[in-house]
Amino acid sequence: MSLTQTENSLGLTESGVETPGEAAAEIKGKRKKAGLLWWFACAWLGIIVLMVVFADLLPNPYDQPVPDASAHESPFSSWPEFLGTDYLGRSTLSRIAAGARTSVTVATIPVASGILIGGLLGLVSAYFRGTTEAVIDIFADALLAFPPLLLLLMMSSVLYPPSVWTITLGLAILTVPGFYRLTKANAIAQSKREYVVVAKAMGARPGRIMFKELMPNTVATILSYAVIVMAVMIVAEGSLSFLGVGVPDPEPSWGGMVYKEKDNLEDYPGQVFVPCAVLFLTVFSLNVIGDRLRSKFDVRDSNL
Amino acid sequence: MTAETSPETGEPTGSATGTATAGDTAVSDDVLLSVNDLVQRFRVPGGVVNAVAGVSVELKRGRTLGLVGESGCGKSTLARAILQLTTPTSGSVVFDGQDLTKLSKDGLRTMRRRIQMVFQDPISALNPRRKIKDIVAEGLVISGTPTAEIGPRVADMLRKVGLDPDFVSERRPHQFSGGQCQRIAIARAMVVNPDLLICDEPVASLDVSVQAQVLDLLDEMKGSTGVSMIFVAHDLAVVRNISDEVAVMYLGTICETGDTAAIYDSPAHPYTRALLDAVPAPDPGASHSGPALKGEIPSPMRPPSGCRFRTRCPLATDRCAEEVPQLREVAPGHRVACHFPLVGDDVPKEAAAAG
Amino acid sequence: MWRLLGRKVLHLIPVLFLVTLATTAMPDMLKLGDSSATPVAPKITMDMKPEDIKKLEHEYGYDKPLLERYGTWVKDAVTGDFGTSMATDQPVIDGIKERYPVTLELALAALIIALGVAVPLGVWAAAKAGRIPDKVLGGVSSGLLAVPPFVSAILLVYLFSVPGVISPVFPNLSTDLGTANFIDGLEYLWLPAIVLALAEIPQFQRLLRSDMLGTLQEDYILTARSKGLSAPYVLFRHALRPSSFSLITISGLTLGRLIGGTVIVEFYFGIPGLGQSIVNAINAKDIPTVQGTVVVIAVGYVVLNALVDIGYMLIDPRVRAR
Amino acid sequence: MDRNKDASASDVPLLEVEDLKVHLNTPRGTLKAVDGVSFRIGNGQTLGLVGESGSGKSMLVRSLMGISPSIAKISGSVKLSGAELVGIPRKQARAVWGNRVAMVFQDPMTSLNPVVRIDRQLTESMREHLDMSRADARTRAVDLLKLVGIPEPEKRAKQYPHQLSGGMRQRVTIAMALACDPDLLIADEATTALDVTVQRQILDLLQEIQADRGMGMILVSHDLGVVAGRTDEIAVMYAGRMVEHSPTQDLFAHRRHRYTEALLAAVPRLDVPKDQRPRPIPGSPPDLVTFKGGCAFAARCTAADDVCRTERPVMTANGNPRHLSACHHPVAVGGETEAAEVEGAVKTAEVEEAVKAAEAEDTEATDVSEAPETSEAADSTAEVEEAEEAAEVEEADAPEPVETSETSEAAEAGDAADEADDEAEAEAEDAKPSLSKEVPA
Repeated sequence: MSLTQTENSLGLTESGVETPGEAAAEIKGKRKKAGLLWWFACAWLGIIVLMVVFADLLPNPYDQPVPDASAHESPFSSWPEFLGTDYLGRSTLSRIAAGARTSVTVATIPVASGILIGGLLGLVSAYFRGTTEAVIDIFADALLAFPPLLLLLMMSSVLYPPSVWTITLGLAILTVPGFYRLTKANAIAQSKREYVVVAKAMGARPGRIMFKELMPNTVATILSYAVIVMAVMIVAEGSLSFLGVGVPDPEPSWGGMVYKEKDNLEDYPGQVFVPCAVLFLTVFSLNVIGDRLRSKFDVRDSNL
Repeated sequence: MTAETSPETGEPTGSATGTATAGDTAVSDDVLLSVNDLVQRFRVPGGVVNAVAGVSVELKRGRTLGLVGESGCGKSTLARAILQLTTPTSGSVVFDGQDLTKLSKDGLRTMRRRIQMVFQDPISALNPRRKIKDIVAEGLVISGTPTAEIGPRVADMLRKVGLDPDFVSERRPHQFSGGQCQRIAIARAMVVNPDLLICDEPVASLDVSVQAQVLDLLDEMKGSTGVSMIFVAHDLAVVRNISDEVAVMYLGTICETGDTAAIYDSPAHPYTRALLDAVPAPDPGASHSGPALKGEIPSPMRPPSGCRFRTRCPLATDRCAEEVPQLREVAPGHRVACHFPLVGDDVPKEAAAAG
Repeated sequence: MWRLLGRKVLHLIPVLFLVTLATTAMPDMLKLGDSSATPVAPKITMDMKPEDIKKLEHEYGYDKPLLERYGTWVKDAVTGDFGTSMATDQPVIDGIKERYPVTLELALAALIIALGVAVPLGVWAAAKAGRIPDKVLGGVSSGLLAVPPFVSAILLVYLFSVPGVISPVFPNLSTDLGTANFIDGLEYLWLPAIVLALAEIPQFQRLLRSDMLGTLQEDYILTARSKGLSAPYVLFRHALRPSSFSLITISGLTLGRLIGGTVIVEFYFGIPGLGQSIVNAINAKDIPTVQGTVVVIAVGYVVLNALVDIGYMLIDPRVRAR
Repeated sequence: MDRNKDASASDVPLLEVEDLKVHLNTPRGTLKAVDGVSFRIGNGQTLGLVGESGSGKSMLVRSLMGISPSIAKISGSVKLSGAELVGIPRKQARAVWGNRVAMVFQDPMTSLNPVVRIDRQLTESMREHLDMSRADARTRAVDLLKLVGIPEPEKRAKQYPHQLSGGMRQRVTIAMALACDPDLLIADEATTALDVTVQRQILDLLQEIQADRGMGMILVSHDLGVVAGRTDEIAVMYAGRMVEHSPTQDLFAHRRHRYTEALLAAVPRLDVPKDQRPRPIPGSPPDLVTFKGGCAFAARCTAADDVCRTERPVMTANGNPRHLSACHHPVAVGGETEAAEVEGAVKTAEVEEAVKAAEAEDTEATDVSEAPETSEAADSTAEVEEAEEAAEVEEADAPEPVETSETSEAAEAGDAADEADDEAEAEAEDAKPSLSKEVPA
């Protein structure tokens, strides 16, 4: 999954087509039992959470016990460096765990702010339509006019010096138009339904309609997409760091680890593939969970 | 464009007759709603739709008006325009002495409490994620009713529409059948004690057996609360029992209006006649009494010149193409917009022969 | 339909304005983060005093207010002048002209591969929905979806034992985009193109599958089946076309995104395309190059989006009629 | 066109359905959508199939056309001119569908492929079944359009469905069904989605064509009025079973089953005095998954007793051998019409009382116990409908979530519908059928 997929996985392409989830694989009422994959995904995310919480118990990820060039150590040769050490002799396990913190930061903060800002603007835009909508649309479209990675690159060139926080800020800006369009599309679909017309006809104020009528039916969809966007955010940070313009070196980041070791692929493939595998498993787990949530909510809706 | 403007230029004369009758009753207090020369136009890609092209109707307190016509005749648009859900292009909607089209936003909001609406599709009319008690309470909450009062009133109203409040309150709409949902929608509308209830095809999507349940319930409500009603339907048979008066709409204009007996027993407009004939009777012996109406309702973007019905009318003559027929009285309270009404002075046979 | 088209075009203008304005404002944003930062960083030498830097900024016109600079920029950009690179002192437009064809070819090749694989798989999965082929395809596509391009690039390079980083001497693709050049280029681009395609295949496949499933629920499919037509006939003649509109739209958009999204593979495989030049420019703090390249890509993307919309109107008779 | 249609002209009925069952495997259990239905249709005869939504009538006719959902298990026997259709290989069955049996669907707005020109939709079954050349098929298509009363058939043939009004589209679907000169035409609620005036045109057209060609026809409707004057026989279905089956005249004159009686009383009609109001049937149909024994209508029936609740009535002739009904307490056979009317009047009052009582119960006491049942019944109704709608995506695959399509619609609206403001859109819906094309005078 590339960062450039953001739009698709949000279902926010021009024609507003949603990328299907596993949703399609389930018939109404005949819900799939939570399968092995689902439990696996939950378990893996549990491990990530554990890493985030207990990262401090592992060796210091900044320590360079053997400060020379031949510092590499293969996996499984010692404890607690059982994932080996990198070119500076730093414990890979520690760096993976500390990198998990980075990943969780860049996954949650932008998504939360995207939901908040984008969702609110979406509701406003869907309720008022007209000029309000047109103006917000122009800003959203302008942001979406940049291929996402390009926008991030552009921002990372001006948000200086690069750090976890500048990247988080960049990603946050990136998520807003996505959530905006999703919320808007969802709310507009509802505002044509008669219960919204009824509320208007009863003299309900805009705030009441937006938050009591439109929002409850949008939240579930938004949240299930949010899980998938988190995966996209993690990949985005990884990609930036892989390009060497993301989280700068002493700070641990999965993508950065791959970037630093990619030239040693022949000799120390483990140092490249371990962070790759961790990234893959995390993204995969989030996708599995997101797809399932999405299909669940979709099914609920279609039963109405 | 000439086709569009000619009925409109002709309209003021039509409303003149309208105001003449309105003039008599405006003095008396019992007129609840009077719609005067209402025009509702929409811009759509490719032109302008005259969905409602100059309609005047009047509703007395405690009475029920049936509004009937084929789909696309503008009856639903008229209902929504009365509620100010769309902004009428011109004309006025006077409700209890106040012109709704001239009210401020806040004034309108207060006024809306007194007019409630019931829609065709009960399932889409109820928010799927809210509990029944919250749905029914909505109008009370909006109008600022004290919280302590809301619960009992909601329960009371649910009981009145034939649902057990203990059972339904905590549930959500998808757990109920269409007929039950429509009862909930009626409860929501009636809980605020409105003066006017607008029902937009409330039974069209229900099974016959359930239709009668809902019709009975509405009738009961009318009896117990004295609410006035506008009942929109495409089927003349449905409104017959519930309406005191009926207005038949065709292509954005009213072609016939009168009390129910007059409309059903002696329809004056050929369109009303055709609508009556088209209702299939559950009786193998009954044959249709007239020829089937040809064609379908024309585009409201390009209505025919003169009488809008002339393209499908078996009695149409050259005069119908040139002159817009005005609503005129053929019997006390029975008005029709036709050059050759089926009752009254003109003899339709001649016209038929001429055509 | 023409009204719709008019609105699209009208909508384009403010969007393009914001996009270009935002890129022009890059030097100003630079100062927001760190007031000592300067857009002329590549030109600064150790012995420069703050006054010298100010002078340099004045020379490049960075001391003027934003709107004035924007005016100048637009005037120049219209004539194809995107300024000169701080790092190489070459006109920015020359670099873009040289690199655009490479990126375009890479993106096109990736799109063709992705569609070629995804369309049959999507139809197959929809036809066999719920059965084993569908489940297997679903599993594979979920897995693929979780592999970022930089991971798949590394993996493929490792698996095929291709030397760590390929830095071939590229044929000059910029002279013209003839077929001969396209095929020459493929010799170097097939692996990167596959990497890019891998990321798109699962999305295309899932999209087509679900659209097909949606279409298969339609009444007109029942009608077609009630005519006693064969299953493949119904699938391809009745279901595929109405199901493919969103896929067509998305592939158009994907092309636009790929042009801006080839950064990673260009960087990793050392392909002299636009993406690589942006990364280099960022590392060299060469603002004019970043600015010019980003604008070209973004404008291209916006215009392509509009074209896709128009295309959509042309292929769907329902939209065409409006 | 050299199929030997006369072979069946003798004693063999056109369609003979024996103990047909359509059972759906739902997660809650087996849903008996159609549970043992038998009937016959003679050549050139019209059968009216009447019932509420969820009664299984649509499922029944769809199983005849091979378009029941794949979770459906069909058993029993369906013979077309003596040839068995149930259980034969799909390839053989396809030669029948669309060829010897054809169907007109309910909603002309959705039953035509929006992106395929009308002529191709018309010609494809001729090319498939009759092996006609493209040119011949096209000529015939234009003839068919003319036959069903479409003006300018040449021009219309080249258009897309959305360029036609609702009534015109339904005419096109009729033309499509007639393409291969079928022996049996099934009209599944073919006029429900249309305006009354247009409904009458379409019904007249169907009747005319049926008489002209001597086809057999099944007219499926929920409206007794629609089938009253246009059928030879009527079959009333309730909860997956046939409850009454009789020659049309006889059914209306001497209805036996309490459900038929109630259904007839519920129809709002113009041919009776105004004070004779339609009477509702209290409650709702049973849940077809959990329903066990007894008469399915017992819970809503005013004449029900313990026998009705425990013993399932079977179809029996009572007086007239061609008039079958399945009721333990049939409506008394009124000898003369006058007597029947008097009795009817008395009965009316009685039933009204009973209904009121039942309603009162409904509102007060029983609702606690009854409501869960009804809501489940609603569920099962929804299931049936859903299943009816489900196309055969093999292995019961997912109906596209409603929300998806709506979201995309909305998003499309967000883009495309910038064109018209909100209100205009809402209105456009009202005016859509007529917007497409002016109707010739």
